[in-house]
Amino acid sequence: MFRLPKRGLVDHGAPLSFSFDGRRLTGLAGDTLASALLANGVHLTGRSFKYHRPRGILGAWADEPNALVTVIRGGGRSTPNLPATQVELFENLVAFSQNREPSLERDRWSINDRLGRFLPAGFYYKTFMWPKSFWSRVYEPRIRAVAGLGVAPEQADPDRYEHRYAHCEVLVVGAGPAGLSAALTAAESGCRVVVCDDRPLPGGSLLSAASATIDGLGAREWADTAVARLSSMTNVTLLPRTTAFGYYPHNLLGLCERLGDHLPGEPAGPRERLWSVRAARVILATGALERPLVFPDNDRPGIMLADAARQYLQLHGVAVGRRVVIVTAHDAGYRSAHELHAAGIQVVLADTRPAAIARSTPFRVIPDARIEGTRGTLRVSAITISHTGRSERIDCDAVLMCGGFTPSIHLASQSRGTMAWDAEVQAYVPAGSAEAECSIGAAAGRLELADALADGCRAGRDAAAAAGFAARRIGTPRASVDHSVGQGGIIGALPHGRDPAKVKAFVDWQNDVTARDIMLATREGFRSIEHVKRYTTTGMATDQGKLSNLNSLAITAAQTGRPVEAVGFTTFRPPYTPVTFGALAGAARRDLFDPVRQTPIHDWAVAQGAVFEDVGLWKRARYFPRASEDMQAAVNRECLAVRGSAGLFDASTLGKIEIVGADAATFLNRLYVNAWDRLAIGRCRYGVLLREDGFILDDGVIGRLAADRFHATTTTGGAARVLATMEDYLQTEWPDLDVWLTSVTEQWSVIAVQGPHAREILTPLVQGLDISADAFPHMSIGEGTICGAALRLMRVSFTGELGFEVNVPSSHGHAVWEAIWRIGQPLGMTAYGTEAMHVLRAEKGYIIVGQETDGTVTADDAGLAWAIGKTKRDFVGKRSLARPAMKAPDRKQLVGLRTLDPAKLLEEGAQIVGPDGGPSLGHVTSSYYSANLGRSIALALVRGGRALEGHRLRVAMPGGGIEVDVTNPVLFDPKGKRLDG
Amino acid sequence: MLLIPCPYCGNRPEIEFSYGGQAHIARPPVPEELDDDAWGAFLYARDNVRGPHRERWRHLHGCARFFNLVRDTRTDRIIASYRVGTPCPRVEPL
Amino acid sequence: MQHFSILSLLRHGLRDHKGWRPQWRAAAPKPGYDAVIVGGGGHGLGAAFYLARDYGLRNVAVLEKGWIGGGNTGRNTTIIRSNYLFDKSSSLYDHAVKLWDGLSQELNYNVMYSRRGVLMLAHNVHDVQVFKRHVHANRLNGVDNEWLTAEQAKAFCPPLNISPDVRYPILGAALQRRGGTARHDAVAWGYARAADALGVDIIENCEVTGIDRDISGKVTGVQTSRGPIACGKIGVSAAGNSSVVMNMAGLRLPLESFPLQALVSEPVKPVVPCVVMSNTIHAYVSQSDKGELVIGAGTDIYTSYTQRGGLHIAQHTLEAICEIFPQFRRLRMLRNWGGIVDVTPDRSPIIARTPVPGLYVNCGWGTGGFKATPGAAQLFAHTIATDAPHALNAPFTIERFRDGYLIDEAAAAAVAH
Amino acid sequence: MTSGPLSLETLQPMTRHILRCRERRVAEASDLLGLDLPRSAYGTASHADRHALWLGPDEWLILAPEPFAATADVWAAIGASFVEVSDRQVALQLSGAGADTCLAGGCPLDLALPAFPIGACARTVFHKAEIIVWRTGSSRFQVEIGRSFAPYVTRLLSQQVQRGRSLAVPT
Ligand SMILES: Cc1cc2nc3c(=O)[nH]c(=O)nc-3n(C[C@H](O)[C@H](O)[C@H](O)COP(=O)(O)OP(=O)(O)OC[C@H]3O[C@@H](n4cnc5c(N)ncnc54)[C@H](O)[C@@H]3O)c2cc1C
Ligand SMILES: NC(=O)c1ccc[n+]([C@@H]2O[C@H](COP(=O)([O-])OP(=O)(O)OC[C@H]3O[C@@H](n4cnc5c(N)ncnc54)[C@H](O)[C@@H]3O)[C@@H](O)[C@H]2O)c1
Ligand SMILES: Cc1cc2nc3c(=O)[nH]c(=O)nc-3n(C[C@H](O)[C@H](O)[C@H](O)COP(=O)(O)O)c2cc1C
Ligand SMILES: [Zn+2]
Repeated sequence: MFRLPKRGLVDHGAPLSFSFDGRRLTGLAGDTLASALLANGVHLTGRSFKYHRPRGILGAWADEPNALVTVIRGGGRSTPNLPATQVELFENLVAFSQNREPSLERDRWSINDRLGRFLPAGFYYKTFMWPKSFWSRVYEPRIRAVAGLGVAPEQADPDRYEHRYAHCEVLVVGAGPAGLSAALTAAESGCRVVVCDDRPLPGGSLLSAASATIDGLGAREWADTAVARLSSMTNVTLLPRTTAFGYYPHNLLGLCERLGDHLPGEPAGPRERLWSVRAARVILATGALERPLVFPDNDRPGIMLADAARQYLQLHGVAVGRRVVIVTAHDAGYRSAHELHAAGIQVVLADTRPAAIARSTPFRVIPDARIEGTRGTLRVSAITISHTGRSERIDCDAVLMCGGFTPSIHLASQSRGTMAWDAEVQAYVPAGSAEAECSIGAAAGRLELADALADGCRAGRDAAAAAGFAARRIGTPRASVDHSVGQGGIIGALPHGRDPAKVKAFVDWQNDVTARDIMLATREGFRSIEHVKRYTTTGMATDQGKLSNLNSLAITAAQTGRPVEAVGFTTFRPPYTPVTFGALAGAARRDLFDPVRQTPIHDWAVAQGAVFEDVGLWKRARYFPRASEDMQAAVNRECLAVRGSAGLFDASTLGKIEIVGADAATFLNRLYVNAWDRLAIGRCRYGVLLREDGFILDDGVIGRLAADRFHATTTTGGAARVLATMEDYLQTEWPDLDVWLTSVTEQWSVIAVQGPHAREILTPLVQGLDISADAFPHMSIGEGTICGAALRLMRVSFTGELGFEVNVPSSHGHAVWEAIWRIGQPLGMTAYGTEAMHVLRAEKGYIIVGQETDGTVTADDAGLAWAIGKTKRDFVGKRSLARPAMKAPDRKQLVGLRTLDPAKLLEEGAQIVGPDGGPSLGHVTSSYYSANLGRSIALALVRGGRALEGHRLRVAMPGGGIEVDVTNPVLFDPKGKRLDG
Repeated sequence: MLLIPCPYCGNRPEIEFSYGGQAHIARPPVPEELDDDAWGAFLYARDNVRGPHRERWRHLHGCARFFNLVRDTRTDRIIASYRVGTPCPRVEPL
Repeated sequence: MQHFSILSLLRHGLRDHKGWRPQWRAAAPKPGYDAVIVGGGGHGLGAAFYLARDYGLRNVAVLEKGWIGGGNTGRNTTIIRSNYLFDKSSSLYDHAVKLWDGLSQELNYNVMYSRRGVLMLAHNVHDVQVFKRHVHANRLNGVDNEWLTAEQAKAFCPPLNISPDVRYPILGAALQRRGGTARHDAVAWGYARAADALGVDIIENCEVTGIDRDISGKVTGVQTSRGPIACGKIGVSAAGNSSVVMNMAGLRLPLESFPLQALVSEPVKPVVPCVVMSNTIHAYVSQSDKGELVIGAGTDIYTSYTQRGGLHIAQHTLEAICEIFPQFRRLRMLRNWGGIVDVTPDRSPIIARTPVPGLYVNCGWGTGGFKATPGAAQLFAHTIATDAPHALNAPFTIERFRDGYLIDEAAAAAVAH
Repeated sequence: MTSGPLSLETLQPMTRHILRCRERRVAEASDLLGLDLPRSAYGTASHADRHALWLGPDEWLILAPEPFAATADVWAAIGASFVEVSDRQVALQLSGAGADTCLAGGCPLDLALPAFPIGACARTVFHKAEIIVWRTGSSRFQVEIGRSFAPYVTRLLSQQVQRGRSLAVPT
């Protein structure tokens, strides 16, 4: 209908069928959804956010505020809020309009428009306060119900996203004439160049520059040649459909490349790719955005940007109307008028400037024009213009506006470069750099083609040179244009003869912010542009004020009697255009969200039906249910087996650090609370490590392998932290010490064999080490072999039973485990998991860092004062223990709790109060059913707890209290007789 | 993601590093000689300057060394990078 | 003060809203005040309001270096809750939550306190233990907080992905029903308007550059970008810039200022009914009344005053969001910004007198002080006016870092062994 | 130089040690190892099948097909620490056209040949895992990974490899 034959970059021989709101329509390959709709005469594409006013397509690309659609591709692939101007058409594209009920044409929320005078900016701050309870019950639910634009998808997105790091000497953002010439010049020097452009085809404004020539070639042809040259160079990465969305510190730019959305069907590869590009120099050639005009009723469908209309013509061969009125405050409006006219469209041009430059134009020009309003409900049908003292209504099917051009300084400003007000361009332009970057061409306010090309060559050369690459001299391409961009422009609201308090002249289309909203804000004392933004929400919509910011700025300036440059502008933030969450999240999902760390014995545990728990990044077997056992049953069985016979436990996740060097013992002395000098070779000791503030950081057993060699263990979660702490002290406090640390966590697989039969089971396997009771007493460490593998054996016990920890190189872990398993089975040995381990150690009153401690617990609180080397003058954290709070008598101390009813299980975390209630005295840190004791057991931290041993307290629970007696934390085998089997 | 000049490895991306807070706060050689005020200040008080900040970093996923940077906390611009044990280069007031 | 109500809105509407007057005066500094508050965030403006209303101190100025509410008050994810672990903290925060409840009416400004519930997700056994400990401790103190199973959590927040087939499955959640959100800007503006009506001068674009003291050390005034201002008392509520201001009086505080980022999605129809937080995988999300998902990210690792941070931080945050809500993967990030948060070693605030007579400080709220705004402001006003802390803020001194009486909420959520 | 199709393989087990010593002992340590320990970032040195990869100014990863003869005492004598970590990590070999691009999916280093020539190595990260990358050919890398992180890295890399292969234009 509105498609002009043989025009544009669309393929007139390749029709594509698509649907919009269920209507089947036809477009062409090379169309955007917007151009295809326009070709079908469709302007009405959306409803505004607040007033639900009918809205049409306003722009032609990233600045579109109105025409937001949801594209549905099936199978969870539903994407809301896409500007139709950026959706590339493909066969069978399905799109729906948004924010209307039931249809675009008849939207019941358009009632808001009629109530509009009572819903000015910020009205919600002034009302909905009475009666008080109505806010949460009535008002807010209703407000929320009408909020939002598109609908979030309900199914998980099946598409893939990926990430890539890239490095280059020169990154060029924007592939218009400025960007292409910069990239070409820089690339010829041999340096690495990345060029990205957010449009489907590189070329920028050249693609629609119908009448311009460069070096004798048509503009498009020149662009094609430039692109072909760039594509052929191995040092160039040319990325179309790639938006540079964020400028981050130290010249890191975030780019989002769209790989799948323009293609029909399921994407074969990732849908989008996120690039983190670190560039030595950045050239911003992002062009300029045309500014709309603020006049009464400037939001009807069919009212759009003049250059957008020109682009639809030149890129897509689409006439946005048959009879158009172009309202312009800038010479560029004439260019659009000429090109539209030449395509056979009837054009009237209304120039808002007083003395329109005398030109010989083949169309009517109305100088000194004032726009009084427009008509038309679902499509503009007429515009009223007053000029030379009379008012004239002109019927039309489209109104185009051009207020001048706003350089796209988004990225430059994000980089924290400074901006200066350019009175001629009537916009802010880059003035100073904070990073190694520069802006060129229209982005720098230099709007003429020749300037863009010259800027590009210079910037490309400079950037390459700065990166140490000598550029080959390339002559600046010579440009000629039929219509230069010219001058002019206006910002702010256009004057008109109507009561400004009554008209709706839109500044921010999507958020329904009008000039009078901004006036209201300034009237109410919101003078800062940041306040105006927040009070009116101007510039906060999905286009982030690409069209509105300068106009709202100018209105604010006018209202507050300040020059525009004194008002400043709101902060530019990433992203330049919205970026898909998935692209930012990348491949990280499910088991790639974080690494899943598994021990060498993991597969065995899986085969045995183990249930796992997450501990840090590790998967640890929690218990090994048999048949229909639940956790409690399995844990009971495992606990009984350990004490009755033997248990096998995978402790491979324990952190391990090999500490080597002549000063190793000195180092440990300074670090741990314990004394290490006299630890004999072949012996182990339980060590406690404090933070410098005196609280427990970690614990673990440390064995001495040689005078200068220790094998230290840490908790699973503490491994990295402890190693980092050790390195910190070594490197920065005591660099004189001769000590070296090596993480061996993953070198050694650790198999704990615990229980009365432990020695019997291990003896046949261990070689080169006498593990008899006398030769290898509790807290021994020794080396030998087992099943042909190197063995580091520790005789330690976290269960209170006779126990060994078999350390073997990880590649042997599974085999050695199986070997022990085979021998142990006939003796009743069982595999036990972390849950049984917790129960067994709790029976013994052994703490778990992170469970009994929480970063507020000292060694003394935890009952570990015995570990502190009494004669040591200093160790990390010691001085802090002398602070008043550490000596307070009411510190919480570790105790055992015994419920009066042995079957009653306390809840971990439950609060402990006095026998008659009152404030909290502490909490239950661990609580289990102990099969070995035949009753429940618990550990707790209780204020002054040790002195309360034998007293009765209560554990406060919702249904009343549970009475408990305070006991010693060691509940099982208090004399430790079982350690020796 | 900052680009951090490790004195051993050259420029490397921030994600390889861990941050260690203000630099040049040496652990007192004999802590017990400090009163609670001085000890408390050692533990917790920080300059937290807005401007050139001398700070500790560790090239955790690189050479694993601790080192110091002077970084302007108003801009994140890095002014100097130097090894532990070497004096802080003179930083001109900005 | 012009009264705000549906009627006044209608009345003014009929007159095309031409009759509205500034919500607060653009005051110019007077030579002197009884008390000066440094920092026009919610805490500072609120303190001025309570000083004027409850303590009769009306010759007060709030000095703001930029525009009021432009600090963290204007850039936070607005999560409000009081289910902190330690008695001292939960009573402090709960005091604030109680004040939130009537704040719109008290200020005659709709701050849109939305009691939609805060759901804190537990992803491993350790989380479950920690959250249950919170639930028990809170219940004992009369602070609502309840434990939900994963299924109950999903019933409360239907879009949650509770499938066990993810890296960190949801094992349950703690829910505080009184928790929720509020409209951040309105908090600043509402306090400003109410304080202004009581005579407080709100002075924007006025940066404090020095603190004057007499020979006894007592404060006598401030130097500002708009000239010197004399005053008998100074209350500093400068959030991320607290160290900078306190340095002017020669004080070094236990603070470090980190960039903290947040982001919003494009607006969508209501889909997340409550606030969802996951400390374990670092995701915080709620949906604003306009429809954007408001998402909190983590801090960058280094201190900075730049009010921005790295791309990788936003990436990690969205990884976590998409893990909990895989259906949001196709939504798009609209804007990503940063604030500067002043963090204490124990992650609890300081509201206290300082060693400098006449100088008071309210700082260290780090990543979580918006929720405390009314309570902190009121307690700060109390402390300034009476030169002594209220019982509720008495533990939140500077001296606790000397004596070791930390209120370590961070440690309380200790990472698993 | 031609590079074959993209491939990812797990390398055979080998002997690995972490050598740590002070600068002034490097010469003695080099003698013991029979190669000249690299002394600066990205450096590697090889002698026969034995390789030393610079990890830090006082830390090297020593790779060899067979176990070493020198005992702990020998190292102690020169004040060095020599700790076996053969099983601590595993190695992948990534080779073929586009190998660097595969790594660039998660590794933030500049892996272009001029910046990271053949023989260069660095400890760095790949997504959320620490790795050591060592360029053994113009499009061949050895990637050392902590044992329990290997499945994670392998899966991410093989995704890239698969995708890289499907893109490869037949020549
Ligand atoms: C991204 C982000 C998310 C957050 N999310 C939450 C959340 O969900 N829930 C929550 O409870 N908290 C949250 N917080 C924390 C919360 O925002 C702050 O704790 C709280 O807003 C602090 O309020 P304030 O009034 O003290 O500070 P601010 O609002 O920052 O006010 C301080 C003011 O002091 C001014 N100032 C500084 N120096 C000077 C000077 N020299 N002279 C004059 N004026 C000065 C500043 O310009 C600023 O306006 C978040 C913070 C951030 C940054
Ligand atoms: N709106 C207009 O059409 C307009 C206005 C003024 C000048 N001009 C003409 O434009 C030319 C100026 O050339 P130029 O090269 O400076 O600009 P350009 O408009 O030709 O090219 C800029 C390109 O950068 C892209 N871009 C912008 N931001 C981006 C981002 N963040 N990420 C990726 N791509 C991004 C744009 O889509 C565009 O393709 C002159 O010929 C001049 O006459 C055009
Ligand atoms: C709760 C909340 C909701 C927000 N919603 C939006 C929004 O819908 N659109 C928008 O552009 N910005 C939104 N913002 C971000 C602000 O535009 C702004 O980025 C933030 O207040 C920080 O200020 P600055 O970016 O000017 O430094 C929101 C901020 C907050 C705190
Ligand atoms: Zn380094």
